[in-house]
Amino acid sequence: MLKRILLIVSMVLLALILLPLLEGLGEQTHVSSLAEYYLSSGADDLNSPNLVTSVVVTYRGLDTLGEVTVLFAAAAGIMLAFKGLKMDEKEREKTQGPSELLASGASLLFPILFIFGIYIFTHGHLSPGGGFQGGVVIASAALLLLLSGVIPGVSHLMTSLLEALAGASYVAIGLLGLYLAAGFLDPRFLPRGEWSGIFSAGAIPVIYSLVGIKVGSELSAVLNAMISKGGEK
Amino acid sequence: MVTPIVIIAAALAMAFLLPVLEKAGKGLIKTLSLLVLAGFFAASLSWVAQILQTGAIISQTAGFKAPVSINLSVSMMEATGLAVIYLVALLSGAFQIFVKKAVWQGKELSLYFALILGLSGLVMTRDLFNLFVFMEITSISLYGLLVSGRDERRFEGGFKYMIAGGLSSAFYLIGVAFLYRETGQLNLDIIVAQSGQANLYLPLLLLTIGILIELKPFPANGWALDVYESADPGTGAVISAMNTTALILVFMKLMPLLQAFGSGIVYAALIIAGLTFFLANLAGIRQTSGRRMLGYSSLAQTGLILFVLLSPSAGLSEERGLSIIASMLRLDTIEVIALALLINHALAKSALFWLTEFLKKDALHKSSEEGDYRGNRGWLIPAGMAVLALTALPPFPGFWAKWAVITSFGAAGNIGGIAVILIGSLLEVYYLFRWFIRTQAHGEDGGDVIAPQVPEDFAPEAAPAPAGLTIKPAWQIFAPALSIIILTSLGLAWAFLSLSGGQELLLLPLAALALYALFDLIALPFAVKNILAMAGLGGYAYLIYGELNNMTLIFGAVFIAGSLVQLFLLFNKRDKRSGLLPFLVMMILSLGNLLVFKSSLGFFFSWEMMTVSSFFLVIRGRQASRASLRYIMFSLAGAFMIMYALADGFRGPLTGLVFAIGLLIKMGAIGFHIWLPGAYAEAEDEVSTFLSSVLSKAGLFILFITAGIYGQTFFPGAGNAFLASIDINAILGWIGVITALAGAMMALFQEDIKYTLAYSSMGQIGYMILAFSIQSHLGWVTALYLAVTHLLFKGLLFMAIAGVIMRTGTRLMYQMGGLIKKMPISFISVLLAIIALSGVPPLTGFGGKWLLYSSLMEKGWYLHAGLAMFSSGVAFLYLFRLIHTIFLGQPKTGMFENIKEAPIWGLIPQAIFMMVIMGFSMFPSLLIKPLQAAVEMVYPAAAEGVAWQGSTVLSSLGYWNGSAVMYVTMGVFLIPLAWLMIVNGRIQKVKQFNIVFAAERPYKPETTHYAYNFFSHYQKALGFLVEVRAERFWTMIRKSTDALGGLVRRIYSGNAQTYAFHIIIFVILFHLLAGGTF
Amino acid sequence: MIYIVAVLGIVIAVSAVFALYTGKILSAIIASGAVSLVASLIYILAGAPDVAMTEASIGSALTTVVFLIAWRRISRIVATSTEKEDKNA
Amino acid sequence: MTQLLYILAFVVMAIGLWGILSRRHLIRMIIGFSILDTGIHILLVAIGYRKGGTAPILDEALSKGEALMNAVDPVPSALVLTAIVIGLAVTALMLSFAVRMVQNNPTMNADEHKELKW
Amino acid sequence: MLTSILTKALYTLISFFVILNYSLLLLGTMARVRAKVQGRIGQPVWQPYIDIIKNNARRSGVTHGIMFYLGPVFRLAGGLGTYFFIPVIFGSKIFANFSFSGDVLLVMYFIFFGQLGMALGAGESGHPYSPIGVARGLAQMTAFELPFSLAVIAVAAQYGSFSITEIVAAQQGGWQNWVAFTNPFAMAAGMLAFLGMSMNNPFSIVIAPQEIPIGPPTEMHSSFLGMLQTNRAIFNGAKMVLFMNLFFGGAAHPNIFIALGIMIMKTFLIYLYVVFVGVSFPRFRTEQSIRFFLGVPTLLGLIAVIQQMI
Repeated sequence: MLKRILLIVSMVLLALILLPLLEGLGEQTHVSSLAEYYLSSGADDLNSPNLVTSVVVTYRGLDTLGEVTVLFAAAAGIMLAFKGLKMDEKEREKTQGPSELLASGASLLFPILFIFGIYIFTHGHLSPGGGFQGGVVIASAALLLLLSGVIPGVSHLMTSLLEALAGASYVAIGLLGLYLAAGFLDPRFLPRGEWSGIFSAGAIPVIYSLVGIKVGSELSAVLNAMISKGGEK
Repeated sequence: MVTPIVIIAAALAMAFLLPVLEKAGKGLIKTLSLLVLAGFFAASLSWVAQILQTGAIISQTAGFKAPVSINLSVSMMEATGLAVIYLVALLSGAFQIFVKKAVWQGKELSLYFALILGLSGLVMTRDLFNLFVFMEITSISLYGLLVSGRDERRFEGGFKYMIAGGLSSAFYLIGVAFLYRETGQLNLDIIVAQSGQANLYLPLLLLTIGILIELKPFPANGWALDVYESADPGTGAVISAMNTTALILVFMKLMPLLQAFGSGIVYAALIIAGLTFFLANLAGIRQTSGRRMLGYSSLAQTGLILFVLLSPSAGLSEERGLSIIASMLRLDTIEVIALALLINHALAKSALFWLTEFLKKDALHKSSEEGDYRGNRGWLIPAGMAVLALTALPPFPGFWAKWAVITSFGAAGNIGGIAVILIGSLLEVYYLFRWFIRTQAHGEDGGDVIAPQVPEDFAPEAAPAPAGLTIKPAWQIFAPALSIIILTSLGLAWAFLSLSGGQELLLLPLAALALYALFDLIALPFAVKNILAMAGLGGYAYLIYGELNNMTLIFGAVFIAGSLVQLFLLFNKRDKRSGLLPFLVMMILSLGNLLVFKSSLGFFFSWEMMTVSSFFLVIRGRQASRASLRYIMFSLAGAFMIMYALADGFRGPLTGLVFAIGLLIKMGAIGFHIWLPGAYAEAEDEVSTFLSSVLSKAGLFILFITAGIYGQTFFPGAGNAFLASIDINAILGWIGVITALAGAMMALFQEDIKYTLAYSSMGQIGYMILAFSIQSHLGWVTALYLAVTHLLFKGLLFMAIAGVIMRTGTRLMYQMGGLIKKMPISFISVLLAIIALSGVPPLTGFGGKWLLYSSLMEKGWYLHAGLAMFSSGVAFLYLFRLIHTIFLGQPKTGMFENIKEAPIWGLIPQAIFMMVIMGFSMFPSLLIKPLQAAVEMVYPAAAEGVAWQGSTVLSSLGYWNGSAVMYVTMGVFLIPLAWLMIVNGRIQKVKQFNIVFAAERPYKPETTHYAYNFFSHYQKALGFLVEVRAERFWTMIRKSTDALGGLVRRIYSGNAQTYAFHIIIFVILFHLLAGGTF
Repeated sequence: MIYIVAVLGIVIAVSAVFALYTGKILSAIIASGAVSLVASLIYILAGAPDVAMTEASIGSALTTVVFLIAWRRISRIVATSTEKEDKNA
Repeated sequence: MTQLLYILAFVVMAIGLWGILSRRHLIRMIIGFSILDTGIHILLVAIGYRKGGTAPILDEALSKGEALMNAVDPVPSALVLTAIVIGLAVTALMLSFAVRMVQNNPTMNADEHKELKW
Repeated sequence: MLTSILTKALYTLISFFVILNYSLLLLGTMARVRAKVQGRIGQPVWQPYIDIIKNNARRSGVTHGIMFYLGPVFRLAGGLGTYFFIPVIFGSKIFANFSFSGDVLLVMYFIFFGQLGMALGAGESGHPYSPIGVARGLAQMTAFELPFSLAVIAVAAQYGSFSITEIVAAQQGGWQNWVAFTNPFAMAAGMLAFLGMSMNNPFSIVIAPQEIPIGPPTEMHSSFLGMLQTNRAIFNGAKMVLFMNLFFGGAAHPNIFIALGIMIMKTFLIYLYVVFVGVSFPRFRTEQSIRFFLGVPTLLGLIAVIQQMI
């Protein structure tokens, strides 16, 4: 009981400390000086309509690179953790095969989802969405098949190969930017293309699709590791 | 030229490609990763070189200028920090690839490269949010590495780590968000440049808390300990060395931001860092798991580095080496100190973590178990040097850094800071050395041997068991060995820099250690090594002869010549005894250095060298584990007190006293003496001669040199007149005389010879302290006289006893008896020694007594004189007991039939000492005149009417003519002898038991040799004086610190939620400390 | 516009508290998914469509899936172990 | 509107933190964590929000000229993107650690997982 | 140079001859006094002469080793040395002995020389009773050493010098200048300590005739015993002379024979005091005697010393 009271008291104190952060926050009408630059000259620099994407991919490209590594490290960690998980036999054979309805429905839905995912990350620089969202959609497509039991498990070789290649080429593009254009991860070594075309805004779409592929394959590998009975050798 | 961004790209590429490349072949990825890691290290070194010319390297990303895009910058501090990180990364990578049991596969290696990417990003990036991303990369790859451990509790540790990591990144993120809201910028340099900001206190508070929680501050570091305990040693090394170094560099990067807008925060962080350092060390004492103890130690070291960084007065020291390095690397002194501490911690701590990999079990060895690595050089040398480095002992960088910090604190009068650091590191010394000593303890060493072991059934001591089976460390020991070699070379470089101004001589002991260790390695026969040692000593004496003045000449003779003669004793060694000579020569040379140092740093360096080398000599004893722990604890406590006084520059009122206490501890005065008997007696026989006859004078010599400071009163500025009038010398005098009495009394009731001699040394040192504290010409001459003669007769005694112990195999006196027939020469040398020691006229002892009483009477200390006479009477008792029980009385039948005289090599030094004693007895002026010359500088003889008339020395009270006394004694002795020879023409020799035994025939020597509990009646009368008091006092202190440590560690209850709760408490505490209100 | 956000805010708060204090873990997981789903709605209103899509896809969909998988695995482990205890108790 | 968003963010964060600290069940703690993360994301978006702001995507409706006037600040949304992905990574990893912890000591109560202490 | 050595040797012989005969006769008379007190007629006064001559004339002898052989030599050297370092008659060249080589400290520590020799000889003899006796003797010696040294310190502090001649010189001019009257506590402590030194009854545990037949010299016989008995006489004589000089104004008179008379009379009284105490008290155990000496005598000594300090 004492612990509970102590907890409440400390939470109240913490709230009191952070209270001054809330005062004086009237309606924000102006944007920060940094944002003003992006809003005014962001489009001219990179010729990409979706400014958030241009900030995410080029201006703060290192963040995204870091983010991809975070996902990669987390995936590696999770797969290691689940690989070590001892599976007792009884658990394995309990689940029976997929019902007819489920199998056909899943196999019908998969291509739609798959294409939708690809659409998202190829149009990252035009409309909201991008590599990560697209990758997740692809992963959920793969999840659909896994859960419905249509495929026993995603082939480990394919996903790790895809993942590695996408990551490596992402770094390659970064280096290309360094040597061909003005700096690491600078997309402008490819042509700017005309406004809101698929192949416009330099290498941004290429980067975002690579990220999409990498995220997609990584997450499906993770989901496969978590779900599959056998536990990949 | 490799720009920072290329390093990041390379690490990333490796991380991504390794799992795939693993399919190609295991060998390939191993060599590839090692190559890349080596490349990183080379790149960081090239940056250091380049920065020297062009200043900080800035590399932009995404082709735009800083605020718009993220930029990385590497200034000199970052470059050197990264060099450390990449070095440890290379070593730990190599370790993990080749260690037997938990070899890293492809996935772990890619996680490892992701970690290195995170760390380098952390250090380089100038963008605050980017810092958050790299912090996450580091933590997540660490979680991943944790998964690949072997201890199944690692997931519980990992879970707690994640909760703490999650909360800290949450706070950090909120901090960055609101910082962006206030300043509109994310780039660190731009925010700092913006002046006149609204109050950024809260965002900066959250930001700092985010970083600090990752650095494991006091209340909120339970999770860190669980991670250290459950992770593999390899991962533990990575966390404690690389992770901490990177985060400290990040904290240093944020310092300008905090100083600009949140000064309260810096103060709060200082307090927290100090708390972490002190309490982590305190809790470290109670640890049973080796890795958890190392966890506590790395928490403490992080706290120490932060404490030094944040304290305002840490960079004032103008120590020579420090300023040279600072100018070379274009860093300011505080950064150099921080860098030194970082390197010291990173390399030493990772070495220790790797070494725990080779121990049989993680739990600390109990005191009764056989250490895994008794005498196994392969493991012990790196472990020993790593422990030395961590406890900031010479010659490692930690020592120089700590010296710089303490002197700058002293200059700024920051006494609190000094106290925290010194007491904290004393605690650390305790548990680190305890761990090291236990791993090398001998099978038979009960771990609690500080008093003589008297078996109940009087049976002779069991023959010593052969050295236990020791584990051969796999050749992967190269990783810790390599890191220690690098650390030592850095330390030596710094040593050379700071001692180059005319004090190169002080580096000789280290050179000697290396040289003689080399001789050990190439297994020269021991005799050759011994001759080389003597040659070395002779050369050294010749070298420093020029610089010695009168006073140092005397002590030079005691230290160098005394030990030279005693080196003969070592010739009777048949087995290799590797490790004995290097440390012995190092100790003697560092003692010699005490004579020729020029700066307080030079003095303290040689003092600590002496402590270290003598510790490694004491630890060789068969049952010396407890005694050596006590020895190192007391010596270092004394050394820290001396360090405090030196840092304070003797300005403070009590520094004179603290300095004196530091020296008294080293000399073993009453109250601080409990380490002395164990250290002198339990060490090997040859070593104990050096310890008791030569080493014990070191403290006395320093007393003489710094005599100027003892003029102060004991309670300066004390209110009433009486208190103000007590000066330090009166206190020293009483301590001296009580030590003399206590030493003699305690020696009286010992059964073990070496303990008797140890206590007798303590008594003699008491006399020297008394004589010194008289502070008059005669007083100082007495002290020097006693010092020289003590060397002679104590050396004689110990060497003779060493011979006896070697022949009889036992140290218990009642088991011997009647050895005069078998070992006559040893008998003569012991006889001469006890006559000299007890002050019986013809020999040198009486000179000492006469000088002492004349000076005491002159000074008016009559009570001291009375007590001194009583204790010299008591000294006479235990000396007779010594000679009677060993040489006279009934020899044991059967046991010592075939023993021969002590080996010739033992007898030569004894003969030399005997001749010197006879010489000084015949012509006392030979000894007293140089002593007077030495003392002349401070106290002129004429002032006290001390004069020479022919061979009679006159003092204001009495006179004494040594030669006349000798002639009269000779005459008075020879005439009766001649009379007896004439009268007793036909004397018949008889066998053993032919005695008048009331008509019975005694058949068992055990009953007729009166030896056991020789002075039982004296024990009944005055036994109460010798009850164990000091022992109980110090045990009480240890127990209370243990209890305190127990109290502190109870906080870490192991429950993940409580740890989260601690973090919230930490936030509130931090806010309060930073001066915030609610 | 303000009112819609206020209503959505209240929905988030209620479902968050529900997630923490409901009896069955399964419904707790669903409730936490709902929290991030409603949050993505708020993001749309706050003029950040990219974030809304990410929050929707990652925050609500994927996190909930991972929670469910983990929960299934855990409940099965706890179940088999209690079985073993009953057997040998 | 911004005021509302900030208050909402702090409320959600408070609930999340309370969940971590008070609820002993492992899964509930992790749920508390994900709620705390969501709270932070709302806060970040609130930082970037502008009165009557529209999405910073230039299309026919929003020409380059007006973007400066009423587009929302793109930087916090970029930050949120990364934060969400990192939040997912940490939560997923925490869940897998929780699974392995339960396998080692089959109880869901956080108090019982106290093998490492003192 | 040679003549001064010869005269010096002659003077030494004379003073040796005087002290030897006087002490032997003194021992004889005191033994007779003791017998009279116990109602016996007692032995003739010259009995010690007979013992020494008999012992030295004995033909056969046994030695237990070198140290046993040298034991009595050490012992006698100690007795003689102590005597020779004390100036017997104040002012006379004959009886100044070798006091030029050292002051009262030398004499105090030379007593140890004799003790050590005896102890080593006894130890070598192999008889258990000897070391027991030696242990008791030494233990007791440290105990009475304390009051004695305090007394000497008090006297030295009073007259500001350790040399015996100066101390005696300061006490000239009538009995009221003696230390006994100017510094009574010192004299009391000294005299009580003298009881311990003289191996008489309250403190005769060392030789304890019934318990450990005469303690240390148990195995001594023939010429060894003779030498010990000569020493016993000379040593007592030396100690009495020392106490006379320290506390009772020494023997000082222009005419040498009257000075000798004064010396004999004073030392006779000192020794008589010891014998009186000896016959009237039973024997202390060792720890009792240690506790006794560290009690009242030491207190008296302390008072004497503190008197000087104030």
